[in-house]
Amino acid sequence: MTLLKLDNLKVHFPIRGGFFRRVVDHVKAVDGVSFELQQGETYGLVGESGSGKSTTGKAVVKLNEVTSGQILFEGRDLASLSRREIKPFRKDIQMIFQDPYSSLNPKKRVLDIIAEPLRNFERLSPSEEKKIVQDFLDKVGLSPESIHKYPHEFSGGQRQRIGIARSLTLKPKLIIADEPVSALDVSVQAQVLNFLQDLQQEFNLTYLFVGHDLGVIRHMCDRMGVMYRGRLVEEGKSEEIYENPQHIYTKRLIAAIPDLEPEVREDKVQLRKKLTSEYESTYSKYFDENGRAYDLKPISSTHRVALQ
Amino acid sequence: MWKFILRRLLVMIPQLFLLSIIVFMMAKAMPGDALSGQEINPRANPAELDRIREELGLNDPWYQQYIRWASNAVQGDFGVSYTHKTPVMDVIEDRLWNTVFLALVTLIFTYMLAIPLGILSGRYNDTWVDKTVTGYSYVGFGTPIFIFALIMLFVFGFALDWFPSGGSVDSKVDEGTFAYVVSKINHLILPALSTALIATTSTIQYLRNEIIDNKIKDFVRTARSKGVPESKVYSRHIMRNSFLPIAAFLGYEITGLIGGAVIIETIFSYPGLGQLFLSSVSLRDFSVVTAIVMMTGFATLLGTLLSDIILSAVDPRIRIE
Amino acid sequence: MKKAILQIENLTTSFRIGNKYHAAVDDVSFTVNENEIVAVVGESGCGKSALALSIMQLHNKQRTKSEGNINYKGQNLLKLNDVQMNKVRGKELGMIFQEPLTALNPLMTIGKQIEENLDYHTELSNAEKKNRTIELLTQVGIPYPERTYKQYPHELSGGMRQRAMISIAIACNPALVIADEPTTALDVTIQAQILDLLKDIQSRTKMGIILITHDLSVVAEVADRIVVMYAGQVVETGSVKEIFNNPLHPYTRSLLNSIPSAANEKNRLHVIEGIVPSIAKMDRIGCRFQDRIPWIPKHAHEETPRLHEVGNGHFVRCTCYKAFYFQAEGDASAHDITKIR
Amino acid sequence: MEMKVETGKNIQVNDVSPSGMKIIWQEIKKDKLAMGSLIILAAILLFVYGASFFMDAKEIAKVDFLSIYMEPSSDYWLGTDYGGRDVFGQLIIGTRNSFTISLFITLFTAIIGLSLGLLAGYFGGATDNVIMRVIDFVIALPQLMFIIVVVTIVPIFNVYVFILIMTMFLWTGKARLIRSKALSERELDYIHASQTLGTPHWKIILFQLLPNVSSLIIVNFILNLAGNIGLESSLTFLGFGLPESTPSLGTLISYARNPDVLENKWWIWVPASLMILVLMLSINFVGQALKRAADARQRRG
Amino acid sequence: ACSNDTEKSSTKEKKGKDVEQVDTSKFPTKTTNQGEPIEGGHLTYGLVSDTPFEGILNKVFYQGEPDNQVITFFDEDLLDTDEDYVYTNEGAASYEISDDHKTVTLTIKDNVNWHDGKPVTGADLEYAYLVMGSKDYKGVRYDEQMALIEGMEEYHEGKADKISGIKVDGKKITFTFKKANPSVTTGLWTYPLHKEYLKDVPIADLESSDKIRKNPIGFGPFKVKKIVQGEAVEFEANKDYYRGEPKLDSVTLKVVNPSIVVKSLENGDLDVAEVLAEQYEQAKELDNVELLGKVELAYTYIGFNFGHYDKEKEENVMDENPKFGDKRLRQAMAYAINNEEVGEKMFKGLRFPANSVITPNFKYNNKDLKPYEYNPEKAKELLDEAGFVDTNNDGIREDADGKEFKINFASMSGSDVSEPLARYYIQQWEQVGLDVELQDGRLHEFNSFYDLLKKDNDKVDIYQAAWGVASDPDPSGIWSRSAEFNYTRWVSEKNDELLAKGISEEAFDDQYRIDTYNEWQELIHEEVPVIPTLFRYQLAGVNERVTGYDYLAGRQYQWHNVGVTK
Ligand SMILES: Nc1ncnc2c1ncn2[C@@H]1O[C@H](COP(=O)(O)OP(=O)(O)OP(=O)(O)O)[C@@H](O)[C@H]1O
Ligand SMILES: Nc1ncnc2c1ncn2[C@@H]1O[C@H](COP(=O)(O)OP(=O)(O)OP(=O)(O)O)[C@@H](O)[C@H]1O
Ligand SMILES: [Mg+2]
Ligand SMILES: [Mg+2]
Repeated sequence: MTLLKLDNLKVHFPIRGGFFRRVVDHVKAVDGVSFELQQGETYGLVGESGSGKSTTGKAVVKLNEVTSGQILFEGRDLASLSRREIKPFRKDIQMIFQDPYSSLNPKKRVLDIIAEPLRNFERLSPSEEKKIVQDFLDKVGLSPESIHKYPHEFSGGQRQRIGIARSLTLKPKLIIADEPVSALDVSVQAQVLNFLQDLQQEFNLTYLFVGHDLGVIRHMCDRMGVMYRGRLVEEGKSEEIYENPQHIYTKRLIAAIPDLEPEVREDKVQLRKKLTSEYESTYSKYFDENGRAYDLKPISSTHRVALQ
Repeated sequence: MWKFILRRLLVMIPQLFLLSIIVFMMAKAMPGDALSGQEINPRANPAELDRIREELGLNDPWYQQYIRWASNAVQGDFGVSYTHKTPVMDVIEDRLWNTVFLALVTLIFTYMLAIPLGILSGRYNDTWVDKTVTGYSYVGFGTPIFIFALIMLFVFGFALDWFPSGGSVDSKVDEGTFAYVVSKINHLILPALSTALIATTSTIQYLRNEIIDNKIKDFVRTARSKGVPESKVYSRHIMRNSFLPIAAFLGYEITGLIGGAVIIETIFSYPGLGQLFLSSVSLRDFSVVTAIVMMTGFATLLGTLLSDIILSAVDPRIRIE
Repeated sequence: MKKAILQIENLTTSFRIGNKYHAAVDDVSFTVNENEIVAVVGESGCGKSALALSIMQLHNKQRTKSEGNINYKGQNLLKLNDVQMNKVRGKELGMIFQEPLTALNPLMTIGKQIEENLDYHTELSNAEKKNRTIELLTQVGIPYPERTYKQYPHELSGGMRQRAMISIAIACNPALVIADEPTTALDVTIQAQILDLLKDIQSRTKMGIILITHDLSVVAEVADRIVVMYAGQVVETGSVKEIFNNPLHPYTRSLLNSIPSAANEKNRLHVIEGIVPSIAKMDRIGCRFQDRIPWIPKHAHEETPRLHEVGNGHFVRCTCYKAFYFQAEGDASAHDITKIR
Repeated sequence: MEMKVETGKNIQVNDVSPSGMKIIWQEIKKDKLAMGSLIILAAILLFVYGASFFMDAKEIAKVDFLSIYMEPSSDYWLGTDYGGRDVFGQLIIGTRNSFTISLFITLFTAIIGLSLGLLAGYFGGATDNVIMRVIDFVIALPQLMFIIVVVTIVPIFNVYVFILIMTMFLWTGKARLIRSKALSERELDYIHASQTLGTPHWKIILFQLLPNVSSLIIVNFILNLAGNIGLESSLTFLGFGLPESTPSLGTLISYARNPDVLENKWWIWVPASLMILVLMLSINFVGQALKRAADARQRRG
Repeated sequence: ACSNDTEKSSTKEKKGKDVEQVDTSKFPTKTTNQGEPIEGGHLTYGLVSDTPFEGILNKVFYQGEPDNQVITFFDEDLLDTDEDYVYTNEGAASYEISDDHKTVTLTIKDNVNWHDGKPVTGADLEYAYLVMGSKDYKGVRYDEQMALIEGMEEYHEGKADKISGIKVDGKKITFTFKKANPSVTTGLWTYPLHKEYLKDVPIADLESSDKIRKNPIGFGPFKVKKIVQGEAVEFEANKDYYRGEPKLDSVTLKVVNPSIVVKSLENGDLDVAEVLAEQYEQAKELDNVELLGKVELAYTYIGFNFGHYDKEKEENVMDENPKFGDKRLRQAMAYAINNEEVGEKMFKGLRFPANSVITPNFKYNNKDLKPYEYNPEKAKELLDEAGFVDTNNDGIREDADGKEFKINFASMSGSDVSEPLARYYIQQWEQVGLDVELQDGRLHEFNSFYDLLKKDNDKVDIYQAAWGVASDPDPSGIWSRSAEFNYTRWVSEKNDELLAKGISEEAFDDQYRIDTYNEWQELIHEEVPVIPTLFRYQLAGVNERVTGYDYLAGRQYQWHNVGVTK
């Protein structure tokens, strides 16, 4: 069942300039992205910095204005809804943020942080509220006494778990996770990733997982899309992308992942060298004259690539 | 760059327009007018005063007066000062230069004091040098400027008699000579120094904090890692970056001094804009009052612009296309 | 036997917090040889940067105390005064910082910042300096060196900035370059380029490199030897092959097991409980890692953990590694580990 | 007049954590100067407000020709002025008035600055533009001159009017400060999080943003409080201050305009000058300690 | 300052004589140094002002008093005055009045020449009238007396291009008046304009022209050598001066801030400068400075508000039931205040109780009148009599109808002591049981204050103000029924009658005029529409090296006599 479908989504930010600071151009942060998320799966978005991954994610939760295109959530187009109309959907779509430090209000106690969404949507007595919050804390592996603490009393991983607990309280169907572990140390990162997987099973969640660490994405995601300059250049099952990358950008991306086996390092250097020259020689195969990637074309039932 | 300046100048037009209306209405709202000073002169003829009022248009509704005034002002004609019986611009001109000189010299003194002290205090923070400088700047912060200026006047103007106690120049020297310039400067030193000694304290603290902030920046560490000697680390890296915000304040600072000259000019009987403003307010010489406020307002706007330009000149990160 | 460039012996660096000194680098020793990359790895806060800055003597002298011996060309760097040290810094030892944007002076052109290095260590004329700078920029793979020479840091992309940073560090052909997380702020693709570049330069100049990172895969990619640090101490050290094939210290093993990668795809990742203790609160007696592996019995730890040589230049701190098994593996793996031993 | 506190510089306040009060208190305890200042300040204020409660303002304002310019004595602890009025009494009431004025000006400017700054910073865009243009405009006004003209215009001139007039011109610095802080704060994810959680804007501003700019406000508030104490003295000096019937520290100090007083009758102006100095400094020291408490980097130890 | 405000008004101060009644021996009026002036002497004159002078260096145009002080060094009126401010024939011109008192003829002496060597002629004086009467003239010097000259009004209204009542014949000039008015002997305009020099400049532009501001030409003892705008003027001796060569070679006039006058006198920066009351005590102590004093042409008073000015009818109208209708109330208020003490203590003896509204420098001052002396008992008695008694025992008297009686007192800010003075009066009235409050709780700045009076603001019940008086003793300008400046709005038939008598043709007889004004002053004294409070001394500090300086009122044209001995 399709839970979320992005159809030719575009998010352009104006660049002002000229004499009267008129809009002279646009940053095409997201420029015609389409993909679907099935209920219960984890879909990964990778790409280099500035490729529009976060912007896509934020557009879904309406943190960004959508320039054009559709965001169909259970068949309703979120992009066309007003602020008021979107409110009921807020329950269903939640976001986990990258920075566990800035995403929790340092002046609020854990109770207030986690209960904030509850207070917006439900009328609960303080004791009910407290109980729910403690339940969720328990789920993410924090002690119930934590409700009276402040964020700075927790480590990065714990904070991230508080953020996750907050996003779970409304029992959302879809969670947008924007690089939820990239600010964390490896050891802590593992903890959070494990949790995300456990929770997915427990609540039957669907994740849109944004990240730049291909190892993490591969570990987490069933399917993934590779973004490059606001466009998807390749999409498919994780194995397909990793084992059989088709787009030159995807190839380079994968070749750049450092390998844990010291023995193969020479080969990888050679591979990268080879890809660089391949990139130069086959550029027009992948990008049109404006340097824009072509539209996706299916090469198998699950695998799509942006080729001429 | 030119586009930017031009745009900013354009933006000033509505601001100046609004300012002019406010200024004009406020001037008119002050009780009395330029002729009321004559109303205690038993020989003055009230009917005659009314005739003059009528003739000067003082009896018209304010908006008519405003339109008349504004349309002339646009062409640089701010009318005639009633008290001085001469075009306002003539009255203001001399005083303006005096005030500008005073402001410049004050600025020079301020920076002459602030820069070395700020650097010392920032570089050797938490040492006795820093504590002394900081102590000084706190005392400066808590001292009302006019009391300080009065004391300076009495000590250096009279008790020691090192400096003249009023005016802008010695009447005996002739314009254009070297002695004239010396005399002008001699008259400026005391008021400028008095202001500088007090006003400098905020700059000192500012500079000190900047230096302390910059000292621990990564690029300073990079410089050290290159083997740059400590003195050069300061002069080439820390100081340049610390002066940045100060340079940016220059524009504001000048206009602040011009606008705030009222007190110091009063104390040192220095014939500048501030003093002219005060006397024009009490004599209800509206044309002068409005002109001065408009000019100072304009100067402030220009100062802001200047600050932005300076900033973009010294800081490559803020490039104005 | 390779020629040793830098020998660090029993280096301890302490910071003053309040009125007490606390060691952030605790009795660290290792050697860097010519044409060798030594990687220092560990979690955030374990003292990697403190170590690097101690070598360069860039700590604030009022609040920091360094003891031990950093032997460079027969002199102990810790004993040098500022003037002598300035002759070494930049010329003999270069440093690359993590955040290239903040590590470059925003008000100076790239060219000037590189030239500054030459100013103090060479006798070159202005024109020669400029030539050398352009040459350096070309060397680090900057496409338009002439233009970049005149640009300011903010006008460059992250990767370009890091290249500029590298050219500053290698400007005087130093014998040793310390790179403190040179790629953490960069994308994977750029990271690969920078790492390739470092290796490339090394192959030409034969310099030694201390590469500081928290990313083990980066280490696997480039390093010759590894120094694993935990809470200020070296917990394990050895050649890359040794460590990756035969990790012994529970900390090293945990790190390797917590990396999501193709190898442990879809499996649950290993989680190291707790965090690195902050230096002021650190327990100075006993094994510092013991709190994070509570299931290992107390007696398995040494009272004053030492580095034990397990052969082949491979050292491990504390004896607890002998008893270590992953919790999920249960006792069975404990057996395994003994087998490895 | 140009007041020296408004450094314009953003006081970089990292998150003062919730146990902020505790940190502040610790910071003050650690800093002997701040602690001493706090004690002195409290003592002065308690004494001044307490004493002025019992003092007969009318009696102090009473002109007495038999005791003009008396030197300090046991009858008149700080002598008398040219109206034969007791300087000590005026000093007490003046300190009270000056402090009250400063407090209210600071309070009102803070309220205005806070509301506009938060609105501009949170919403950004057009709202920000409009508010910033207004601020630019007010800043461009030659303040001292405007104040002088306004003082001449107002038919009634007393403490309240004075406070309002000063507030009219002094709120801009705060608004800018708060705005820039709010502007950077709203880019932080906790604000985004609240938005995605369906929290309405006004709640976000009041309950998320406000607490996070509060430490900035408090520090700025204290420093402003110090700066505003001397505010009215220069106006009084120029003859546009409060009437003598409302003595302030400025009134006493500006008697020194008369060179005879300046030179020979120190008891009239020196105590008031010292009082300003002491008040400003002690408030300032406390403020500095707060600032350190608020800024983790500068915290002592 | 208060005193400055009144100085502004005194347009033409002429000679006066000592007033017997007042102990002016308190201060010498002349320098005591009898030494021989040295050759090539130089003197520095301090023009005391807290603002620069405007630099309109001509009596026809100037506005601020500082400019007037500059003018006296280089320019003069044609007629000199005696001690009673009456014209004499000793000045640059002599005058004659016809038998019908309607024609005045001035004859300018032969050796009176402008600084450029051109003779001063009747046409120059006529030109002054032509300028002041012109439509283009924006100054305030065109007064009622000028309007009495035949043909002047026609000229002023633009109906004639000459003034028919002024005839010029070389150095002679004749004025014909429509009506005889004794004021011509004290208040005739005799200040000429250098027609040759100025005629090319359109009248409208004269006041701003360089010929008036930068290179003024007069016929006084000194020539203007150089002007530092607003700050200082350098003068050099006019060797050709008609009264003889000045004893000084040069004079520097410079503006000094009131606050530093004494200091500047002390260290010899200034030779002559006015000393303000606030600094009297300090100035007294100076060894190198002699203090000269004179009684100023001004008085301070407390006025009652009786009514309003009717713009239509152009006359003052008293209200039906004025608050201060009962003169016993007014007298009581006069008795209740102790001006003696104010003068002694607050002004350190530089002010003294006023007996009348004509200043004691005039022979017209009624010497028989005594100031209302301080007598609170008497005041209470009068109040009781008038029915102002305290009916509810709160210490405050209610009015005759038993209603609450509150008095609003307006006073002007300016000098340091303004506020304590106002408070002092209030305290004293309180002592006799009157509830007086300072209006709006504060003093009013000069303009606001007169704005209140002019508009007959009902909030003002009584006010304290000062008048500077001119050399012409006629008080009509501020006392007559039609005078807009009659701020009390007090009118009475008797008053009208006496004022008219004072300027009738009979009044050319001096004794008649004295009697008339004595009677008028008695009326005022009895009716108390105002309480005259204080007369003032004006002080000058003069360095002991200065000789020949005379500070007395009428002696303003004396700079040629002044020299220095060191
Ligand atoms: N509010 C905004 N206004 C203008 N441009 C924006 C805005 N937000 C994002 N952009 C631009 O849009 C592009 C895509 O940004 P986005 O944050 O989506 O990238 P990303 O893929 O998430 O990168 P990263 O890995 O660094 O988070 C970038 O070029 C960015 O500069
Ligand atoms: N100047 C200093 N004063 C006091 N303590 C410090 C100072 N610098 C570092 N520390 C402390 O020393 C310990 C080691 O810090 P260091 O910066 O070396 O860690 P790191 O391993 O480089 O971490 P990261 O990966 O985050 O860079 C930390 O606990 C840190 O808090
Ligand atoms: Mg992103
Ligand atoms: Mg580090």
